[in-house]
This record gives sequence, C-alpha cells and structure tokens, in this order.
Amino acid sequence: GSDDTTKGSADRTLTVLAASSLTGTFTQLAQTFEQRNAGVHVKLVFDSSATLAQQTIEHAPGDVLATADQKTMDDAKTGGGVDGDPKQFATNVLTLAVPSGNPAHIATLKDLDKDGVDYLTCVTTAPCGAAAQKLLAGNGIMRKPVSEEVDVKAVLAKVVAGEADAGLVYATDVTASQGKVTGLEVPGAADSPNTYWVAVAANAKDDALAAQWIDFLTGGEGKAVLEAAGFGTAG
Amino acid sequence: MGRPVSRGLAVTVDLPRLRAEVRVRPGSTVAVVGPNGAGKTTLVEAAAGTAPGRTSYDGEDWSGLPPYRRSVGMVFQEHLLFPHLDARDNVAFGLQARGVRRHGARRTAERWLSRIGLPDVARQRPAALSGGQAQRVALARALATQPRVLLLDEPFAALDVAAGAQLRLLLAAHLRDFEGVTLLVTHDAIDARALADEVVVLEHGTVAQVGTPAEIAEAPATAHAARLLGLNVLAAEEVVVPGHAPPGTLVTFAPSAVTLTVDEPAGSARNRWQGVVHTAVERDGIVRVHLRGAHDLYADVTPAAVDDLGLEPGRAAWASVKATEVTVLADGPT
Amino acid sequence: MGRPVSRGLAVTVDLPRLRAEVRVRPGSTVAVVGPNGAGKTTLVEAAAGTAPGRTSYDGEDWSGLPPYRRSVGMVFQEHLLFPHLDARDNVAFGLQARGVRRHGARRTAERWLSRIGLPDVARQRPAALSGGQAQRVALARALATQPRVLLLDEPFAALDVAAGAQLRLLLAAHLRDFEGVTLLVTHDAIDARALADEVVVLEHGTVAQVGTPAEIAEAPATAHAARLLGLNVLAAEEVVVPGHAPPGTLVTFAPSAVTLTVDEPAGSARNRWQGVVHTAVERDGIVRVHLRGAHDLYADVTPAAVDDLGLEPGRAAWASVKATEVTVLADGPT
Amino acid sequence: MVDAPPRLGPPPTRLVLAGAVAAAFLLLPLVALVVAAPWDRLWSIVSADSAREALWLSLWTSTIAAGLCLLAGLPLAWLLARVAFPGRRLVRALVTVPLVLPPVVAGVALLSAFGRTGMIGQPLREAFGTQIPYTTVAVILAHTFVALPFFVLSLEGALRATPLRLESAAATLGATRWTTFRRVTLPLAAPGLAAGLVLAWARSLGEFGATITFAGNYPGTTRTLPLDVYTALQADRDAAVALSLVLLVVCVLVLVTLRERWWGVR
Amino acid sequence: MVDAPPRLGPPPTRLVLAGAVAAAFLLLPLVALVVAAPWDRLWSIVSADSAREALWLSLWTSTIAAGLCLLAGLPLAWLLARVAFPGRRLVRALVTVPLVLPPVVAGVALLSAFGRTGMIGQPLREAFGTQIPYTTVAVILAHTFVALPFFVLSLEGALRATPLRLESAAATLGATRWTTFRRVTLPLAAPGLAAGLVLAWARSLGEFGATITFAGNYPGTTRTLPLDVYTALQADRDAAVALSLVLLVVCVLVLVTLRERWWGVR
Ligand SMILES: Nc1ncnc2c1ncn2[C@@H]1O[C@H](COP(=O)(O)OP(=O)(O)OP(=O)(O)O)[C@@H](O)[C@H]1O
Ligand SMILES: Nc1ncnc2c1ncn2[C@@H]1O[C@H](COP(=O)(O)OP(=O)(O)OP(=O)(O)O)[C@@H](O)[C@H]1O
Ligand SMILES: [Mg+2]
Ligand SMILES: [Mg+2]
Repeated sequence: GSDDTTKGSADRTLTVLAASSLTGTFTQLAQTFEQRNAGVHVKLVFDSSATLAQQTIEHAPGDVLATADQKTMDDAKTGGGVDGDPKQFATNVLTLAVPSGNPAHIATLKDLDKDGVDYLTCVTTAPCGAAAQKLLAGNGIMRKPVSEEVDVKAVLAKVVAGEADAGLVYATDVTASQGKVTGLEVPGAADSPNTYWVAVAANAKDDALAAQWIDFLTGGEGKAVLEAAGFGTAG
Repeated sequence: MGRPVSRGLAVTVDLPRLRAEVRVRPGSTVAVVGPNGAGKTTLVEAAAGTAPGRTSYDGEDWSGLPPYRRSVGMVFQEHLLFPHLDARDNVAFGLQARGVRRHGARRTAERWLSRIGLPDVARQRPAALSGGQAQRVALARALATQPRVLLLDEPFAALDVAAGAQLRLLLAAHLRDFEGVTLLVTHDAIDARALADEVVVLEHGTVAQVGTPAEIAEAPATAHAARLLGLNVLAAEEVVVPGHAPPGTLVTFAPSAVTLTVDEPAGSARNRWQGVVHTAVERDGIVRVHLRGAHDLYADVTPAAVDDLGLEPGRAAWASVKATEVTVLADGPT
Repeated sequence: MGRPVSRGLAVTVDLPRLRAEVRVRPGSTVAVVGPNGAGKTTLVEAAAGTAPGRTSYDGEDWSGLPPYRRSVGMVFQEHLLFPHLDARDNVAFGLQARGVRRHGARRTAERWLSRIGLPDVARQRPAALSGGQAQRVALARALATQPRVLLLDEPFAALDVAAGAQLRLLLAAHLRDFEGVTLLVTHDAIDARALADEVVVLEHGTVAQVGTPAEIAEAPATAHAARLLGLNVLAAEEVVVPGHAPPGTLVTFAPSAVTLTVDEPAGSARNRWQGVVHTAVERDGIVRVHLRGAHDLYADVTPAAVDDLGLEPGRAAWASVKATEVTVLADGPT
Repeated sequence: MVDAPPRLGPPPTRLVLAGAVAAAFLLLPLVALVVAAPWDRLWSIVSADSAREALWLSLWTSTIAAGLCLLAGLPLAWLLARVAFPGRRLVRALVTVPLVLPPVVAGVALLSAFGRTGMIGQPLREAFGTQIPYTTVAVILAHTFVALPFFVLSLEGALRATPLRLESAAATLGATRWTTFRRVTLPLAAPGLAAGLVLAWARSLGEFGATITFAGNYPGTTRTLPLDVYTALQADRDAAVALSLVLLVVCVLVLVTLRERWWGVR
Repeated sequence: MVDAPPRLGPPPTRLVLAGAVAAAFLLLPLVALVVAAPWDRLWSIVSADSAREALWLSLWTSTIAAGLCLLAGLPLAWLLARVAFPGRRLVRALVTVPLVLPPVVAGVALLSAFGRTGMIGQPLREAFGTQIPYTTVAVILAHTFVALPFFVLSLEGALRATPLRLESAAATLGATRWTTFRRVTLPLAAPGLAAGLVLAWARSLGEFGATITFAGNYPGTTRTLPLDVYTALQADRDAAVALSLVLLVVCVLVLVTLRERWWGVR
C-alpha cells in the first residue's frame, strides 16, 4: 500500500530494511542518495535477512527490503511482505580468510585438513554456512570447523583477532578488513555465488521513492560502490 | 439481632496447645497468669486476631475480622517495634493508620512519649533504644490509638523499679475511667492484685481457675497460683491438715506462717521439718529464708530473728507450721 | 610481663552514652543495676566484645579480641535465639562451635534442657516457644559452653515464679563453685542480694555506686538504688532528719519504718503526712499501702492492721516515720 | 545503627580469597575490553549523533522499563511471597520462564502476542488501528518482559526474609494490608527492592535479542545502544567495543552515584 | 511455623490487580508461543538427536555454572554485604557491568581475556598448550560470567536483610566468622540464596550471545539449546519455537519439582 506524505518532497523519509552484510555499502550509498535528493532522509535498518523478511510480513515500517540470499526474499514474497518482482543486485563469493602473518601456514583450502588447524564457518542454516558446507564437501575436506559462528562477521572477527587459523568468509569481508586478513581463493566458489535481492516492501509509504532507491542501487553509482566493497554486480 | 449478646469481650481458643474461653466484663481488667508455655500469649493474640480463635466484643462477632478491623491495642511480648521508624513514628503509626495526619499524629506521639518518661528518645530508632525503653515505647504505641480492647503481654517485664511504678500508675489511671476491656498477662502477683478485677489462671493449655485476686489468693486451685502468691506447696501426705486431704493432692501455706527455730520446736505446731539454711534474702525488712531438707521450704522472718538465731547459709534449723495455716489445693502434683 | 596484672574481669567503656569501669574479682558475681537506659546492656556487651570497650581477664588483654576468642557466655536481653535451629541445636551451637561433635553436643544440650525444666521443647524452633521458654533456652545456651565469664542481661525477666525460682537456684548452684566471673544485669533486688557479691549501680551512663548489696541497702547513693530496695524517696527539706541534710539532697526510709494511723499520730514520730490510700497490695503476708497526698508514700503494714484501720482505697490516713529511720542520699533529685 | 558494626573478627581468609577470585573473574574481561578499546578513535565513535541518540533512547526506555517492573512486579512479588493462592507454585515457575527463553525467542513470543496477527495485537489493531511492534513502546515492552522476572524473583526472596510478625503488629495498630504493605513491608524489603531495581534496569540496558526481534532496529525509535553495538559490529568491530564501553561507564556512573544516595547502601 | 500464617485480612485489591496484570503480561507471550508452536512437527523436531544433545549440554553446563556462582558469588556477596573494604562501592558497581554489556560484547570481553591472544589466554596457551575457546569449559565460563552478577546482587540484597545481632550472638558462643557464616548467615539468607541460584541457573540456561561469541557453536561440545534454537531460527522459525518450548518446559518442571522440595518454599 502507499499513502504519500502530504508535506511534499521536503520531508520525505525512505526506510530501507537491509541485510547486515550491507551495512557498510548501504550507509555510504544512503549518504549519496540524500545528497542527490534534497529533503530526503534515508533510514537504514540492519538485521539478519530472515528477521527482516519476517518483519515485512508483519508490516513493519519499511519501504525497501534488501536480503542477502534468495530464499529469504522468496519467503517475504510468499508471505506478502514485498510487492512486485525482486531484483538481484549483487553477488558475493566465499573466500578463505587467514589472519595476517598466517600462523598456521595455510596456502590452499586443502590445508584445512591439517591437524591443529582451527577454522570457522557460518552456522549451516545461514546462507554463508550452507555455501561453505557445499564447498568443503566439494573439495573433499574431512575435518569439521571448530565452531559454526552466528554470521559471517563473527567468523571474520575471530580470524582478525587470531582466535582462529582460518575462516570461510565473503570476498567483501576480506575487502572490508583493510588488510587485517588475507583472502585465499576457494576452488568452485565462483560457481555458486551468494545473491543479493531487493524489492519494494508491501507496506511502503513512498513507493516512488522506494523505486528510486532501487534504480539508484542497480544503476552505475550503486554498482561502483558495491564493487569497491568487493561485491559482484554482473549477475 | 435476636441472638443473645454478651457485653464485654469473649475469647475462645481451640488449638492443640490451648483450649480455653475467657470473658471480660465491660470496663474491667482480667489478669492472665500461668507458668511459661501455658498459653497466655496464644490467648491474647487470638483476641487481637493474629492467632486463630473466636472473639466477640459487645455482641459483635469479631471472629472473621482481621486485626485492623478490631479496636485493639496490643503490647507484644517481644515489643515488635518497627525497626525502620524512630520511637515517635512508632507511636504515631497507629494513629496514622487510623487516618490522623502525620503532623497531628506526631504531636500526639510526643505527648505519649513524655507521659511514659521518654521525651528524649523520640528520634531514636529501636536499635538505639535500651530494652526497657523499647518496652515503654511499645506500651505507648498500644495506648495511643485509644482502643476499646487493651491486650498487654507482660508490659512491665523489662522495666526498672521506678519506671515500673510509674507505668503501673499510668496504666492504673488509664484503666480507672476506661470503658473498654483489658487483658493483662503478667507473672507478677502485685500487678494481678493491683490492676485486675479478675484473674484467669492458665495451666497446660486450659483455664485452671477464674476469680477475683482475693478469691484466688485465699483458695488457689493450682500449685502455680499458690506459688505466684508466694506460698509453700507440698504433697498432702506429708502435712497435717485440718479436715481431709485426699492423697495426691497438694497443700500450701504462706511463708509468713512458718516459724523457724534452732532446736526442735516444742509448741502446738504439728508440722515440723528439719533442714539447712540455703539462702536468706531480705526484702522490704522481711527476710525470706530458704530451708532445704526433705522439702524446699520458705519462711519469712524478721531480721532480728535472723540475727538471734544466726540463720546463715549452712546453718541447720527447724521449720514449723500450724495445721490451721495450711490450705488444700484442688489439683495434683505438677 | 612487666605491667601490672589484675585477676578477674575489668571492663572499661568510653562512649558518649556510657563512661564506666567495672571490675569483677575471680569467682565472684557483680550485679549491675540501674534505671532503663542507664547503660547496663552496653556494659555487658562491651565485656562480650559485641560493643566497643576495653576488657581484660586475669591479666590477659581481651580488648582487641573478637567475641569468639573470649571465653564468654552471654544471655542477651532479646534472647537472640537462632530462628532456624530448634531449641536443642540452639543450646548445642556453642559446643559445636568450640569443636564438640554434633552427636555429643546434642546430648549435652538435652541435659541442659532438662536442667532448665524444658525437656519437651528440644525439637521446637524459637517461633514455637513461649517468651519464658525462649528465655530459659537462651540461659541454657549461654551456660552450656562453660565460659569463664558469664554475662547475663536480665536472664529472669520473662520467667514465671516457679521457673524463676528454679533457675535462680540453678544459677546459684552453678555460681557457688564457679571460678570465673559473672556480670548479672537485673532490676530485681532479690537477685542482686541473693546472687551477687557486689552491686554496681549505673545511672545516666556512669557508675553511681559500688558496694556489697548490704552496703548499698544501708546507704544508697542514689534515688534509684534506694527505690530498687523499695525505699521511700523524698526531698530533704520536707523531712526531719538526724544531723544535717543540705537542701536539694534526697532522703529515704523503708516502707517498713512507716506507721499508718487514721487519726493524726501523737507519739514521738516527728515526720507525719496526711494522704489518701491509693492501693493496698498484699504480698507474702505484708500489705504495702500506697498513700497519695503531697507525696507518694509507701508503708508496709500487717493485714490485721489494714482490717483494723479499714485502709481501703479512698480512705484518708496519716503516715509517720521516726527521724532515726531516715537516711540522707548523696545525690540530688532526678 | 549509630555505632560501628560489631567487630566480629577478621573476615575468614577463604571467603576473602574466593570473593577476590570471583571479583577478578568478573573484572578481568572488563579490563581486557578496556585495554583492547580503540582509544585513538574513541571520542569520535562515541560522540557520533547516532551513538548519542541510541544511548539516550537506551537510558530512558530502560528507566521506564524499571519503573514498570516496580509498578507491576512489586505487587506480583508480594502476592507470591505472602498470599497462598492456588497455583502459586506454577505461577512462580512460569515467571521464571522469560529468563530461560533465548531473548530472540522472547521477541518471537512477544510478536505472537502483540504482533499484527497476535492474540492481543490483532484485536488492538482492528479496534484502534494501533500497532505495537517496531515502535518505542515495543522497546519498553521487550525490556519489561525480559527484566520483570529478575525483579520479581529477587524481590520475592527479599520479601520472604522480612519478619511476618511485624506485619501482625501493624495490623493490631489498625493498618490495613495496604497500609502495612506500604509502611512496613516495603521499607523492610528496601535493600532487596534496590537490588531488584538495579538488576531490572541493568538487564534492560543491555537487552538486545528480544528488542531487535520485537521492536526492530530503527534508528531514533528502536535502535538502543546494544542494537547500535550490533550494527557497528557488522562494519567496525572496534566501534562496537567503544560503544560497549559507553554502556559500561554509564552503568557504573549511574550505580555509583544514584544507588548509593537513594538507598543509603554503603 | 506450625500455624497457618496470621490472617491479616484479604490482600488489597490494587495489589491483586496489579499482580495479575504483571503475571498476565509475562504469561501471555508464553501462551501465544505455545499456541503458535508447530504441534504436528513438534515431536520430530524435539526428539532429534541434535536437540537432545543440546538440551543435555545446556542442562549440565548451566548447573555447573550455577554451582560456580554459588562457590564464587556467595563469598563475594558476603564481602559486599558485610566487610567495609576500601573501594567497595566501586566493586559493587563493577559487578553489575556484565549485566548491561550486550551478551555478544560480553563474549568479546571474555575473548580478550581468555582467548588465544587474550591477556590470560595467550600465556596459558604458551605455557601449557591449553586453549579455552571452542571447548565446553568456555561455555561454562561464559555462563558463569553472565549469571554471576545476578547471583551476587540478589544475594547481597538478601544478606543485608538478615539481622546482624544474631551474628553477634553466634560470636559470643565461640563461633568464628567462618562458622557464623556457615551456620547462621547462610541459613538465614536461604530464601535469597534460592532466588539467586534460580536466577543464575535460568540465566545460564537461556544464555546465547556470550556463549556463541566466546565458546563458539559446535554440536556436542558448545552448542547449547539456545544456540540450537538460533541455528534453527536461521532456516526454520517454527523449529526454533518448538525447541524453545523444550527449554520452557524443562525450566518449569525443574523449578516446580526441585526448588520447592529443596528450599521448602511453598
Ligand atoms: N507458633 C507455634 N506453633 C506451635 N506451638 C507453639 C507456637 N507458639 C507457641 N507454641 C507453644 O504453645 C505453648 C503456649 O505458648 P504461649 O506463647 O502462649 O505461652 P505463654 O503462656 O505466653 O508463656 P510465657 O509466659 O513463657 O510467655 C508453648 O508450649 C509453646 O511452646
Ligand atoms: N546502638 C545504639 N546507638 C546509640 N544509642 C544507643 C544504642 N544502644 C543503646 N543506646 C542508648 O544508650 C543508652 C543505654 O542503653 P542500654 O541498652 O545500655 O541501657 P540499659 O541500661 O541496658 O537499659 P534497660 O534496662 O532498659 O535494658 C540508652 O539511652 C539507649 O537509648
Ligand atoms: Mg507469652
Ligand atoms: Mg538493657
């Protein structure tokens, strides 16, 4: 539904519900968007994709939903949380992150099988965990991770802190770490990338502005910011 | 409304540890006496509504009522002052609970504190009061609300002589034109006699005797009642009595009736026992001599007699008592 | 070790509310008497180490020691039984704290409970004890550890006459061959006289008098000491005394020295006052008559005299006392 | 007590040692956190508008939640401690449940009750058109739901320790149960009440899972400081630590100054 | 007490009403949760090996954590309530801090202290080769860290309410402070102790954020039931609700049966 603000364009607010992994890029994009559109204020709400999808179904305030995988976007659509067709706007591939100095001397994914190597993945029910599980099986890694973390940021944090010898994270995370971790390419990762989706929420107050954000996101400027952060925007 | 109403207070307790019924006529005071553990506290708490029991006052049935709907004022044996309130606010509490504004209640409380001789402790909390001071504040607290039923559980226990005398006078003055009723638990014969119109003797959880102080003093039904009045108590078999005393009963005689001599007495006294002086304590110009032998005997003699006979502890002596002085008690040995 | 050692107990308290020093010779008992709030409890608690003060015993300095390193046994004025332990375990507590095994401590505790006449309450918690029972258990608890210093704060306050007599005997027997020392706080002249070798009179936070019971009875230094012994206390100006009594001092005479007559007395008695009989209370064969007039006067007379003179409340009467019976007190009015 | 507390001898070594170990165990991670904090950037992180906004939101919602705990929890604790109603054992156990529910599930439960299609939420919406989730009211409800059990349980323990006999004494003086509650029971339970309030307030201040699930993570209206910490954690872990230090310092400051004054606890 | 409690009149209506509102507020979301549960799939979700394993791990680690709280927190609470050491106010406030730290940050703090590169963890690993994170020990430490403040604060409140004079009496009977603590102070504070233990145990049972951050999330060693719930939540919200119900039921059962028996609380 849409009920437009009567105060005119001077006081328009856009509420974007976005997966937590988009925190950095969306914060940056929101600033640019606000500069481009005088009088527009962008409110960013970050949470896990599943929770946000649920929130749109609950008709939580929000104009745009951006999830970090297809399944949660499908859930939102099925539940009536979003209008129209969701658009894929980015991809992300898993890489193997090792702490600076690489204390366990890990060169390839195979090294995860060495004794005494503590590595981490996301919990298998989360998109990044599911992907990691598939990749590890595909590469014949037998040893289990020492822990399945809540989300990919938790994996990254522990690798950065040296609490683990390696962790499967997204390429964007390696970029974001600003050199605190080194990314090693994982064979087969690029074949099944994680996809990011965006759609207008069913409960949107300002459909036009929401559409404008999606255009901005999928346009050149959006792509540039996403790519700079390590996302893929080809798909 | 149709059913017989009795004026004054009626309390009935029916517990394993106390089965008793006590009535107090309007305007009168009943002293409840009895050995430790007899059930005195249980009885007055039933009247207050803090222990189970049936109570009626002036025909109103109070049994179902909580304490605050009864017009009672109670001095608890353990004082039960509120530790977080100072003495003045403790006394003012009842007035405030009954709707008096704080300022007025405090002024009244201060008057009461003066009346009990403690104007200076108004701002002290119970932890900073001495035992006797706490006891007096508790009495003031109970009196301040001017209840129709006064329940006093050993209100003079921790008092010094002067304060005791002062508060007894205060209470006596209060009771003189008091239209309500008073239940006074005491271990002191003087209190029972000076303040009470009637005495209830509780023993082993039942009422052993009811009567005026004089009646009970004349014919105590139990050893406790006799002892409370300072009498000697012996088994009937061991004493010559006027008339018949069934075996197993107890007899009693006053210490003042006992004559002490150093040699075996020759006169008309038919009961005589030899013993050794255990203690000899003077009180108010009378020496009470405790003679130990086959029995514990008490004799009251003059200081002069003590000097003449040399009744020092350890000295052997004879005690004798005339049969006419001996009373037979109703109950058996306890 | 060079510094003078004194045998027995020495307690010094230096607080705003009590500045006093008390000594107790080995094997002896000192009774501490005084009005409510005089500082008696403060004094014995200082000896126990639960209140500030300096204490030494048999030359050992106990001042820095916590209570458990002192060999004391204390009966607190408020009993302070442990609410979560039954009577037996309360008595056994001190023994167990001093290393006796539970089983043995409980057996000893049971013996003590029998000794104080309460074998049946062993398994009752303090909440289910009557006031007097609690008091007795507290006494047993203090005695059971056989301390060298016994501190008894009004140990007989809530007791019935029989229990009081029994426990006084028990305590007297205990004290007879006791090599430690005892401080006994009491409001009862009989206790002071029967149990104590010496009496300390505390008033207004200082020691007003020290002496044997007889010495103090003969020449009380304060009104309280006099009143405690049952004497009449008046201002010196109002009484003819032998010798000189400075104005502002108090004089005292025994109730037994007072003669009552219905008509104005003619004899040699030089002090005479008219009044109205307020109460007449018999105790142990003696009637104490309270005469109210310009002063409150007490007279002890025989019951026969009461009958002869018709001394009922409300009756006017004369009191007279011979000047030779009057003692001058050292301090001023209180 | 005007006197110094009775000198009962030195505290037992084993208690002092065990207590010190406990204190060290609690303090060590805090010290480590402080040491690891990004001291150079601290001020800029902490003084950001969003952080100030979140802190302020946290403080006032927690305070209101603590107040609600007082209003609603005090009677409940009293009922549990003093009134023998049927089913009391069960109610007492059920009150404990929000403690063991993972906070996120607590949020789900709150949604089931007050959400759009919830048992209360749906009728409410249909009757008045109001919606609770994703508003500041939801934050307060979430805080209260999570903190209330702490308050009730610790207060109930304290109420059980106050002497019943004093309430009897109050009743004989004419005090109704309400007056007795207000003038006797409450003052006597004051230390326990203070402890309970501190527990409830602190638990609210740190609440995360139920809030984000039930109230969402909207800046300005529902993003409390812990949610801001979470958000920061996604991009900049150091910032998250710095923001947590703010919580820590605010909490210590408030407790050291307010509590000791209000409750006279030394 | 052998007698029935004194009959001091009916409980005041306003207290009953407010208490009922509080109880309803706490119970309603639970009822909603139960109603919303996937009853058809419940048994299969709940009886899964992984759920049973997680429940068992949760139960025993929480119980050990509650035990550690007792061992370490009891002395600390006693010191705070009874000994006037310098800095007591500050220590008391600092003890409250783990309450307000968002659990995830608590986990970060624990890592900074006991992690591989932590203040204690690094020397520990270099000296003995032992590592705390990713082990069950870490779960227990995380639980204890989070639950200890609840225990200490609620117990301290209860200790302050017990009469000091009884401790004086114990001392005159020859009891050292330790004996007095054991035989007088502790039994008198029993209701508060029970409340504190329940709080600590329940808080441990529901603990999520600190555990997953510090100890990790691996089935069998560190995946407690709340972590299992979270794991399920990512994929299947209904399963998460079902698993939460297990926590709920276990908690209520344990509290209704054990607590009432052990502590004689009616
Ligand atoms: N709450 C209770 N539960 C069970 N028994 C109790 C309870 N309170 C008192 N008792 C018992 O009931 C008896 C009567 O107690 P009560 O306090 O009425 O005696 P009392 O006459 O007041 O004695 P005292 O002169 O010592 O104060 C005692 O034997 C006592 O042990
Ligand atoms: N903790 C305290 N702090 C301050 N003042 C106190 C404290 N305890 C007692 N007092 C005051 O000190 C005085 C002496 O008290 P104490 O208890 O020693 O008297 P006492 O002689 O034992 O009296 P009683 O015969 O009434 O028991 C009293 O005036 C009392 O108000
Ligand atoms: Mg009694
Ligand atoms: Mg005293």
